[in-house]
Amino acid sequence: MATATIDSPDTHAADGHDEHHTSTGISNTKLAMWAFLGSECLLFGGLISTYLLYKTRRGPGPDNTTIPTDIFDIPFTSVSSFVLLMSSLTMVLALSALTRGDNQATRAWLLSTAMLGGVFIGGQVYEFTSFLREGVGFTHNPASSAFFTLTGFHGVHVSLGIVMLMSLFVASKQGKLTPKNTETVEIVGLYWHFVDVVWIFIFTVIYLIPVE
Amino acid sequence: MATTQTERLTVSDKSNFWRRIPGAGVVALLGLTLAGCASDAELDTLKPESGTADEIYGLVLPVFIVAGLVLVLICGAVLWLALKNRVPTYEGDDEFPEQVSHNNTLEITWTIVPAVIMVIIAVLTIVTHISINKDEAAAIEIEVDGEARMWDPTIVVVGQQWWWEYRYYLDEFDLDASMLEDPRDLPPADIVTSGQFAIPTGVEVDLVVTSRDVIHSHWIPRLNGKRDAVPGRFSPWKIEADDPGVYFGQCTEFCGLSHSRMRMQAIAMDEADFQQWIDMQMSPATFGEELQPYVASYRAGEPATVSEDASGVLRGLDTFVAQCASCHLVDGLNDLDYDGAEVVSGSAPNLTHFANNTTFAGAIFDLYNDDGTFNRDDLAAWIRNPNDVKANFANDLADGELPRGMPNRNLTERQISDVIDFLETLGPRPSDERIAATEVE
Amino acid sequence: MSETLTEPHVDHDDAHEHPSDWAYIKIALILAVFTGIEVLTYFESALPIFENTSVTIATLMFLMVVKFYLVATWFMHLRFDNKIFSQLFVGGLILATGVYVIALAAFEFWA
Amino acid sequence: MAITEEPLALTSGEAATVERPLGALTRPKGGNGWRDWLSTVDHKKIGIMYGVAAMFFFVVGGIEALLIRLQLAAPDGQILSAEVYNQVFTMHGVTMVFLFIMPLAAAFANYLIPLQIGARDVAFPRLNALSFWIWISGAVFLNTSWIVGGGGADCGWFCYSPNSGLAFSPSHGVDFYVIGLQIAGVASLISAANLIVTVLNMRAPGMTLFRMPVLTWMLLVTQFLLLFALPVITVALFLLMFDRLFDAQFFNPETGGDPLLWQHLFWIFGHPEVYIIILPSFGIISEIIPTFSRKPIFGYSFMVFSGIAIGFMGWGVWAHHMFVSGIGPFSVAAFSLSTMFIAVPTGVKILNWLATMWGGKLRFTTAMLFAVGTVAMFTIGGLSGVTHSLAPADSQQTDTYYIVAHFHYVIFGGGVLGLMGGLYFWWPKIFGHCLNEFWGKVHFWVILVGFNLTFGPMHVVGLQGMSRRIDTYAAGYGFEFWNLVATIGSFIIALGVLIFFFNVWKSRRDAADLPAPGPDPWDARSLEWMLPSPTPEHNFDTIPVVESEDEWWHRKYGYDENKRVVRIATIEEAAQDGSATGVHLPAPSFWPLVLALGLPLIGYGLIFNLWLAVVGGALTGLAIYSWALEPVDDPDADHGHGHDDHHDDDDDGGDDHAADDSEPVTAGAEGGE
Ligand code: HEA
Ligand code: HEA
Ligand code: HEC
Ligand code: CUA
Ligand SMILES: [Cu+2]
Repeated sequence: MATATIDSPDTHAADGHDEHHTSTGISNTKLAMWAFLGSECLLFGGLISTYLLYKTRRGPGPDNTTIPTDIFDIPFTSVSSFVLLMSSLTMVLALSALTRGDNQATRAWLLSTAMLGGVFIGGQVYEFTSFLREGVGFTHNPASSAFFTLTGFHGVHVSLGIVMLMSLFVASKQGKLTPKNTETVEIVGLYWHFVDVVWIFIFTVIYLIPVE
Repeated sequence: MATTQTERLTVSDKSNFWRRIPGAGVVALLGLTLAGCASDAELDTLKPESGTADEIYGLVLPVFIVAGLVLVLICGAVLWLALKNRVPTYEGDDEFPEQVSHNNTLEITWTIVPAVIMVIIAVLTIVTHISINKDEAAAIEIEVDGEARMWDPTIVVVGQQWWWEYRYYLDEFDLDASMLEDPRDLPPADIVTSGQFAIPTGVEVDLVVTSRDVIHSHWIPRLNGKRDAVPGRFSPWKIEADDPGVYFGQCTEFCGLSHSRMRMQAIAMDEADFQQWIDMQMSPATFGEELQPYVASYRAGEPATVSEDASGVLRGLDTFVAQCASCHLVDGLNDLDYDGAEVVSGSAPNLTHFANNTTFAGAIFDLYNDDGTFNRDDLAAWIRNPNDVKANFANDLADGELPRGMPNRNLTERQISDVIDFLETLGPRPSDERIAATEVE
Repeated sequence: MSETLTEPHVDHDDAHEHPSDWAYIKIALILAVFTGIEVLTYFESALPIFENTSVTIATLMFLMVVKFYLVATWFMHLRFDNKIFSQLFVGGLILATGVYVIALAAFEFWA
Repeated sequence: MAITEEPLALTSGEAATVERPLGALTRPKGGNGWRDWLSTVDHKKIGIMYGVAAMFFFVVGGIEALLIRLQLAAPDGQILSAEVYNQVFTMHGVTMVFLFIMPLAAAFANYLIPLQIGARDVAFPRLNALSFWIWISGAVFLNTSWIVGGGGADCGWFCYSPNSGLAFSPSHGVDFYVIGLQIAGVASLISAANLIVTVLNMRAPGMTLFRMPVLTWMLLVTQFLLLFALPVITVALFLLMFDRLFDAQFFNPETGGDPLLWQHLFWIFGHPEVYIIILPSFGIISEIIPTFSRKPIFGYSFMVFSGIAIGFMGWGVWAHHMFVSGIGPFSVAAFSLSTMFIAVPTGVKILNWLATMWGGKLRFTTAMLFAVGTVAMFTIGGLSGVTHSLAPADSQQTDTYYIVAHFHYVIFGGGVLGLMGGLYFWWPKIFGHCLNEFWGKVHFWVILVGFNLTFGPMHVVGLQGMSRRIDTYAAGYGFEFWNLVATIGSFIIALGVLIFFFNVWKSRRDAADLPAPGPDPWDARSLEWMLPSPTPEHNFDTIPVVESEDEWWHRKYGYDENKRVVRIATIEEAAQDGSATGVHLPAPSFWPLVLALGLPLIGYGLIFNLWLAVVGGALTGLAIYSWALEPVDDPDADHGHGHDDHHDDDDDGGDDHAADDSEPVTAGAEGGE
């Protein structure tokens, strides 16, 4: 249970920041983003659980008995997972560059993050099409529906992240991204890392853990 | 300040018992209605007639009493406080009541007391729960085809829009789980009934509840609580009746259009009657002398032509074969070429011993009138257009869509009457006693 | 959920506490190595120990949790930031884990 | 203020002279006409709009309820066909839960949270407007299925699969249900995040969490429940949508789908949802009862913690809706036990309210009548809830009218009565005049009698075995008499609701002839009462510094040496006069509205023609983009600071900018008096 330390009014005085006249001293936006990420845990949790429940449910046949686990290409997915993981590094480096006021580097890192994300999405598109070729389509059986839904949701998240990153990139090009805006970049970063941690989970639980 | 508060609370609880009259009134009213109206409420949950239902009742009753007391206490306190402490206005009143803001002892007390009550209720609940989930089924001796054998009384209950099918597997000592994979493709059963099913009295009968389309719920309140029929699942349940009689039931999970018209009846029989019932059900349909040649020719794959001036029953049989046999099975008639019904659930009631039932179409119509005659009117209305008397989705279908429910076959009045003549031969006729018992006044 | 309601401590200025780029790179290296080990479990022949499924699963789960933790604490700055962020996030995480594990258990084990 | 004087006149825009008409990227100006309502970002106006819309849907849902009752008045009812009946009860449940009671609670949350914590607005005013518009577009979308969808959804409000699948519900009703609830869900999610940040971050100096009014606390807990519960139903709705629109195989048992997955997902959301419904009402009566008892709330911290405990425990009980679905005896036992113990924190609340009334001076205004009625009626519903929690007993009760009785007692008796009380209580604050007390009392008693006549008998018929969701019942089962009583009762409720509307109309008409209520007509306790009535657009002239719980009360009263309460300041002395000028306020914007309009288009598109979805998507995209480009502040007021223009999806996207929205607002908080 929450045992709160009641903060006294004068803690506000202690907060010298100009833009931080909030009760907790932290930014509204960042707080909202974290709340949103907390909520996203339940979204992805639901999708992951659905997949876990269905992962071995093959259709009644004969055309729909193949399930994703039959045809996972682990080496391939490992590479794209690795790419996504490393994009988290470039993301923090972008933020760090912006804090230093190094616009050039900021842009470079933002772009590489977006591009790594793009590579990941490209990998996913490839994976989906090769699944389709092997007869594992969205509508074939519960396992495949759940697989495509889960990874698709994740892919949409990554794509939105790429759009945000590119918007930041353009903003930076237009000179609108200054160290004053680190928070914006930080928040996009939070979203990005979150999408990455979700994949860390998915990669292990869905791809790597062997199915009997 | 805190102590006075405590004292006052306790005092009032004792001294103002009479204030609880309004609350007590509610309870009294409830009791009254339960006692009063219950006699003709066939589905009454508070009139158990079997072991399990009794146990549930035994759990509910004390909890109702506790809840009633809490209710009287709280609502009484509300009323009492309201009457005692009310003031018309604060205008010109500078006097404030004592500003009591909390009292930890008190509050902890009324956290703990309900918790303790709940612990007691929890223990009772778990005891009952375990007890009613215990499998106490014992095999009984029955005779099949003149041979005595032990039967673990088990019935597979299959819901579909909007009627119940009951399947008896008498051959198997234990119904093998591997037999139950696809409710649409169950192994052939020895006995298949619809809407009504027989159970022997005094023994626990296991039910295996499943569905061929959407979720339904099987419920015979006087014998036990409900169990959902979930497609893809075979859920164990059981019922038991102490005395012979007819026990009413109703589908209780919303299952679409005619959910309200999906009922069923359990008919509890003593040992002898039950054996008789088995014998009757195990035999193929008994056609009258007159029909035998036609049936034989039909079974041989070349149905004889029936002339216009043949008897009604024969014409009815002919119409049945042409119009109805694609969905309905009559054992001894079309069992050789029967391959499931052309409906979404893949099944329609088995009519082999149709006239031995006392209800039809989801147990919502009586098959026999009060005076014991065959209920031709309701049956005619049913065959004329089922959708008129029990809403369904079986007419005006889109391309490739299968019916849900029985379609209108556009029979002429004469054909309808003939078919009814034929259906009436699918006996034997039930006893007058049973006919009387299945009626709702 | 309740933790998330805890009155937060006053924020310190996080901008100054960001770790150096080098620290981030070190974390990324660790993550890379862990991912490598994870992938190795797939090639059972590489490390015979992973022929045992339970060992594999245990290893994978452990590595996953550590990776998750590292990204959340370092890249997402949870270890430097206001506690309330962790509370919100971990609140959601614990709730999700609890609820869904119970739901799955109701399908698999408790049925 | 003028702005709030025309609260119900949403469509009367004659007075509006808007120099800058709605055109691409043209910034709306504050004003008074209908355009102002469309572009407002003021939490008070948004709250009012939520309230008005919710009451509208109350009538819609209520008419559906009356149809249900007419059909069931006698055996073999013929008023509705089975098909229509199934749509009507489904839409009744959905409308009442998602389009009436949740938004009515949202109305209170929006209007009151900033006032109670001493803030100028919510943390993200534009997102707040967005929430409202998205919600209402979802609500309207959902109901258009009556017209364009071939009827309403017909799967019951919890829409169990596979009955909700295409094979068994081929009309578009369920599609509308699925997409409509998703849209409404997005709205609630955004609003939840917004209000959580508001409460955590926007409190006036000194307003520590444990000095917040109980209402704010309960609303906060509610927002957390929403934040975490909505994604779960979102998942369920997506899966069903994919099944229906794109042939996925989630709930088709033929191919291995499991109908129980839907049930778990729905109820993991659904049970927290019922506490989402009740907690705001608990909060409201926790404000009303102390005020009209002239005492502080008894056991503030127990009240707060029991609310948190209820919110917390609410996550571990969902399968009590599935006791008979075949989840297995062990699960049943576990969920049965966990459910029972929710009675404990709830009981604490009930008893603490009684203790607040204990020894108090109870003044029975209409608001107080409703509050006290809530305590009694909710208890009845709560106790029947406890009888359901005994799994063996529930196997007899579930899906009978006994359940229907339970949830109407808790929802109507606990939720609706409390919210009604809230309307009477805060009406003067919102509209500047009180509701007529005489008619208010008539309203209360008529509703109370009608309510008990309607839902009381359902206990009886339920225990006698009457199934719920049946369009007819046969004579001879003993159901006739009590069903007739229930039907009569429901029309008495309807009369009560009409009396309320009459009261609204009459009170408004009479308001000019009566003395203004002043800032604090009830001698109340929390900060909103220190503001003029109606609340000025800028809320506080100066942000108060809070020194105690019940701050406003303590500014009026102190204790003498005998610990007796004495007045230390009159209301007029202590209150703010609303005269501050030049307070910087967030600028209005049309983009939330435009963005919200895109979503139903996407919905129709998914159902009927994908091109429409493209149009909707384009509109949404345009709105997001324009939103991002729109200077956060009106160009006149030079408060803005540099903005990057990245834009993103509506869940997290606008936050960045909206945050900036708010900062000048808080920056304007002069930090004291
Ligand atoms: C406002 C909404 C609301 C609230 C607050 C509650 C509160 C509770 N509900 Fe209810 N419930 C619903 C709305 C709500 N419910 C709805 C909508 C459904 C049906 C959905 C559908 O099927 O369509 C439902 C269905 C429902 C079921 C499933 C029934 C079924 O379908 O088979 C169950 C089963 O356990 C249940 C239990 C409870 C319990 C134990 C509480 C507890 O929280 C109640 C606690 C309160 C008290 C107990 C009273 C006060 C306490 C005291 C005075 C202390 C002393 C008391 C004791 C010692 C007993 N509810
Ligand atoms: C907030 C929630 C809420 C509220 C307030 C209500 C309010 C009412 N409910 Fe409802 N109800 C539900 C939520 C709610 N209900 C839910 C979730 C279900 C389950 C659905 C399902 O099974 O899927 C349900 C189901 C339900 C049923 C069971 C249906 C069935 O199982 O077949 C019944 C039956 O009587 C019923 C009746 C009523 C009545 C009479 C009211 C009354 O209190 C309504 C009072 C309001 C009015 C009467 C409106 C007044 C309007 C006017 C005065 C305007 C008059 C104007 C003109 C005529 C132009 N409700
Ligand atoms: C397309 C399939 C179909 C055809 C053809 C059909 N029926 Fe039916 N019949 C059903 C179904 C399905 C039911 C169960 C309907 C219900 O109870 O809601 C049923 C129920 C009945 C019942 C009630 C059985 C019981 O035990 O409750 C009778 C009697 C009956 N049909 C007679 C006929 C006759 C006579 C014909 C031909 C004229 C006929 N049926 C043709 C599908 C069919
Ligand atoms: Cu079958 Cu309801
Ligand atoms: Cu519940």
